[in-house]
Amino acid sequence: MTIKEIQEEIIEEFEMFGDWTDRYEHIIELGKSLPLIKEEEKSDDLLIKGCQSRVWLKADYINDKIILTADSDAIITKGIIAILVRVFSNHTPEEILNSNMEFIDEIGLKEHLSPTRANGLVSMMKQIKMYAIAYQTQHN
Amino acid sequence: MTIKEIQEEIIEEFEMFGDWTDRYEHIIELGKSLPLIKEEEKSDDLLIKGCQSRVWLKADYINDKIILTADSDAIITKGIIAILVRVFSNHTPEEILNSNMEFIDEIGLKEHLSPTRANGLVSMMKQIKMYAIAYQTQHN
Amino acid sequence: MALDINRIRQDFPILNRKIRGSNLVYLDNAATSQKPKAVIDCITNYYEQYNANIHRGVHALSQEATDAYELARKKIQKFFNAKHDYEIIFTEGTTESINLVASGFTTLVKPGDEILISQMEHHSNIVPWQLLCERTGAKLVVLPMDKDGQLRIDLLDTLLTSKTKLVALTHISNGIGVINPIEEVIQKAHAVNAAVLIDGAQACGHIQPDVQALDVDFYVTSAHKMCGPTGVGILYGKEDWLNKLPPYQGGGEMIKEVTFEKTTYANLPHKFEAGTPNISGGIAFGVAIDYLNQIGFDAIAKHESNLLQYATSELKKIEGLKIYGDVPNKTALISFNIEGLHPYDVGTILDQMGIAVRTGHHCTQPIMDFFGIPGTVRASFAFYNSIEEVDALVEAVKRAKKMLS
Amino acid sequence: MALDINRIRQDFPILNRKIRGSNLVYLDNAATSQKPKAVIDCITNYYEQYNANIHRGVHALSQEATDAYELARKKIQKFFNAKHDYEIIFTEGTTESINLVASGFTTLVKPGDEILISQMEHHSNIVPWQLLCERTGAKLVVLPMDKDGQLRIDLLDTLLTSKTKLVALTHISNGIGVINPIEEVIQKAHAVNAAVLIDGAQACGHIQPDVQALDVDFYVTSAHKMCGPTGVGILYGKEDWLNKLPPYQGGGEMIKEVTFEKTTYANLPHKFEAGTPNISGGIAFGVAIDYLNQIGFDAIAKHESNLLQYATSELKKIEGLKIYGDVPNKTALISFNIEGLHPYDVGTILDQMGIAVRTGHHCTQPIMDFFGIPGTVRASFAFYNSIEEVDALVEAVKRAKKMLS
Ligand SMILES: Cc1ncc(COP(=O)(O)O)c(C=O)c1O
Ligand SMILES: Cc1ncc(COP(=O)(O)O)c(C=O)c1O
Repeated sequence: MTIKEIQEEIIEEFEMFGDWTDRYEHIIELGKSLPLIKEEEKSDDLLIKGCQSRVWLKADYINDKIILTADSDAIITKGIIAILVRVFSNHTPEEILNSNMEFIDEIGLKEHLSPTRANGLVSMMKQIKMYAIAYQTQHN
Repeated sequence: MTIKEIQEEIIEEFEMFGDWTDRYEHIIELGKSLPLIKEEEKSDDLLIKGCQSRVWLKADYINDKIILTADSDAIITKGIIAILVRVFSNHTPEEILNSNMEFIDEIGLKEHLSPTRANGLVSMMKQIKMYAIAYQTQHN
Repeated sequence: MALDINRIRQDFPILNRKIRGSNLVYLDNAATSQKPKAVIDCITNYYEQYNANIHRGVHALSQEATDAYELARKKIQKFFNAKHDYEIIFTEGTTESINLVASGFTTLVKPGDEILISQMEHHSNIVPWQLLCERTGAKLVVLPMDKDGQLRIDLLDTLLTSKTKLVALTHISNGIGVINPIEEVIQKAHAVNAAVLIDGAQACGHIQPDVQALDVDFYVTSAHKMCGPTGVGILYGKEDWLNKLPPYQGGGEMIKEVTFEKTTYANLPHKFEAGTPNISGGIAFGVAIDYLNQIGFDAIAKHESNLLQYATSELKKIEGLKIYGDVPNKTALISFNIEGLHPYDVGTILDQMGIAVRTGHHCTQPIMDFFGIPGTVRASFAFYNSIEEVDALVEAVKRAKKMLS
Repeated sequence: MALDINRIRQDFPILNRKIRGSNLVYLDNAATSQKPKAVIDCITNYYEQYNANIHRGVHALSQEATDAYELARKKIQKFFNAKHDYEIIFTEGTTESINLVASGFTTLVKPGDEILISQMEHHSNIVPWQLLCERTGAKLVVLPMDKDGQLRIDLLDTLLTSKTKLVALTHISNGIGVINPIEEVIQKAHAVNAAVLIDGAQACGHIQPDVQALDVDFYVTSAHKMCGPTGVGILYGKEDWLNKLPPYQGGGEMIKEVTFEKTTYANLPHKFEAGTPNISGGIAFGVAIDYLNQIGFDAIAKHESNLLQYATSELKKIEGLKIYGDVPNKTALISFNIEGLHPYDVGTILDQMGIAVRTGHHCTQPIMDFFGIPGTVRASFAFYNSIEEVDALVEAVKRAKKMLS
């Protein structure tokens, strides 16, 4: 599936939810379901600091695709990370660089990606695009 | 006449005036009529600086009374000075210290004695009271 | 006399706000207070009726604006019981006030001298002193706290020495709400000839400090935490101290005469008030003080103490909820965490229910480091908060706990 | 397209004021501009709807306030055509902006280095550099003006040397209205590797500077002179320069991490924005810019030029009236004296007729010293002034002259 398609799939999933409770319970579920990075691997160079919650991000380059692994100490942040990884991981740098994040608004999570919320998500998204640029130049 | 009496006399005089034009023409007249301090006597130690206009003030002590001479480079300031000299000069330190300046309000010139107008008049009034205190202590 | 909360709440237009359909429950008063209509109207009235640049203008508007601004200074003087109105310096807020003093001490301390602060200071009362120490070679000394969140006053006698030049201490901790025994600190500091600056940012919306009774050398606060507008605050300083400090910023207003060879500075307070100030802000600060006085600080204290006690006892019933700084002498501010839950998550869920609390380190990282936590959830109350709002908070915390566990 | 002055005047509530029974004729715009309803309403709306402390808050109000504040920064960025929004630093105003840069240069200059300013600077663009020179042993060099009130640009090549580290120059003189050829100065200063700070306090209500086209290093201005509120302004700085300068004030917001051992600073713009800012002021500044854009700077320039020409030619008909800085390239500001009359007297009489002008040295004592006068009467216009108001001014000046002579 393309990034766009995955985003549409997620939008559809979120349309099922009646109110914020359902939406957040789903995000919390997502956050709980995957311990994305093992404690012992959470080294400082993977760390992206927001002042509210911390985010760890790993980006590997396998078969021309960027594979993302990420984690956070806050469960809601982690839930949103899970969504972002599902959307952006396993795509080529070009695909990532040509994509946008407007779907986040459509699933009612816009506020979490505000640069002023300081939860690390914005820096994480910036970092993902930086990796994309780095791998793109490296392999061109 | 006491300070109070002179003040009442001035209030009466000003009641004659119909509007601000008459009032100000009178003040300007007062300002013009007396070159209170000679140019060559305007030394720096007599100078009180407002940032809008300058005021020179001399206070002599003769026969237990304070004799004031004052001047300004702005004619309206000078006119008001003439009024103040008429009121406060030739009185004892006690009389000066026991008096107030509320009559200025009643003759419609209140704004000129605002500490924020920076025309030197407020500093002049302070200085007059300081002289009064100084002469009082000196001769007690 | 008990406060008529319903009537008071009508003074605050924002309290009618809905957040995602819920009534706003504003419990972030330690970050900034809300503003009564009188303060908002004062600003409007200023701009609609007599906006002008102040000092030195001879036209009517300028005089009106100047008189109003200087009247505000007098109201503030009276509020703090300062001896002279010119001991009240208008600043942009607490942070600028502290920086002004810290900058002024550059020439007053030498290598080896000490500046004593505490472990529970706001960053605004840490970083300016660190910068001062960097500039001068003075040493920053820190008075620690105990596990309850109270200052180790017992260590004062050891830490205060003839090297101590200044003690900078918060009146009330914005991180955990603890009220510090500043009287004792001031007395002991003066005994070694150290000056004392008290950071009153968290205090002045709740209690009324008497700077002469305290005998404090500098007291600083922000209007926006006491029902006033943003962008204005004050530095109170004893006349002698203010005369000792060099000017902070250069500009209009703060000079007596300027030539390229030599500039002489104006008298207090103007020496420290360079440039066009926040005129509308200063005037509205005065109105905020009128408003607080009219409500009455005794009544405020009583009501806030009720809120605190009720909220504390209700929150404590929630299993796994831990309050930091749960001591008798504190203001109506509750900083807490729920075992296993991240404060950011709790705050996010509360927000969904219209409940505004702050989460994070509250600009007091050293406190968080001390407790070994990433941050707390902080509910901070004002006199216009109601008992019903406490209930809403408690319910919401329970629900957040359930959702997140 | 000509401005519809009558309609525009309705946007400004204060223009309905009566002063002692006369209509207010506000010609003190160089001191501070009046505010349109949109700006006043923005402030009210902020306090009634979404007042909260900004940055880092996770609750809705905090997010709304932060978004509005950051949107204002973007509007300002666009207005000045800055490359990045983080090159716009919010300050208390022009004076603070200049002090911030002057303080930052403390570590960048050494004894013998030179700071070049001009003879027509506002005290706010003199004193901070004098203080810098005192701190560092650098030398203050002054570019003189000629008897018409124009800078001696011909001396630039002599005065700019490899010792010149910074040139601080006003875009437009608040004392006499002359517009300086800043493009040429910037180019020549860069040729000797000197940085350039332009004081735009008098410019931005009348013209729209393009900081990238100018290639200026620092540009500063105050909101209150461009239809915005008091207590807020900006420092534009090129990213490289802002990174080179150390932080100015210490406090909340401007840090990344604080421990007592070591504090690391936040990225731009926060590094320079310690403490709670003037939030309502910043947001309303953005609205002021919207308003000015909507009126349009071409139309503003055209109308103000009409006012200037008409007022100049009418005033010149008064015998003994002398205009300072009566040159082609100037803004709608007329600084004058009448032979034998003190400016304070003239201003006082004008005020009686409801005409608000400024008298005195306008915080530019060196200009007054240059002309050997105690001060001037200054009538300064804005786009909302009408031709009829020029007539009122001229009539009033004639009357004052008659009364005082
Ligand atoms: C040219 C110039 N520079 C600086 C300033 C100082 O601006 P502010 O008082 O807003 O800081 C002014 C204001 O009068 C000015 O006209
Ligand atoms: C204890 C304390 N000190 C200082 C400050 C800084 O105040 P401001 O941001 O108004 O400058 C605050 C505000 O959060 C505070 O709570």
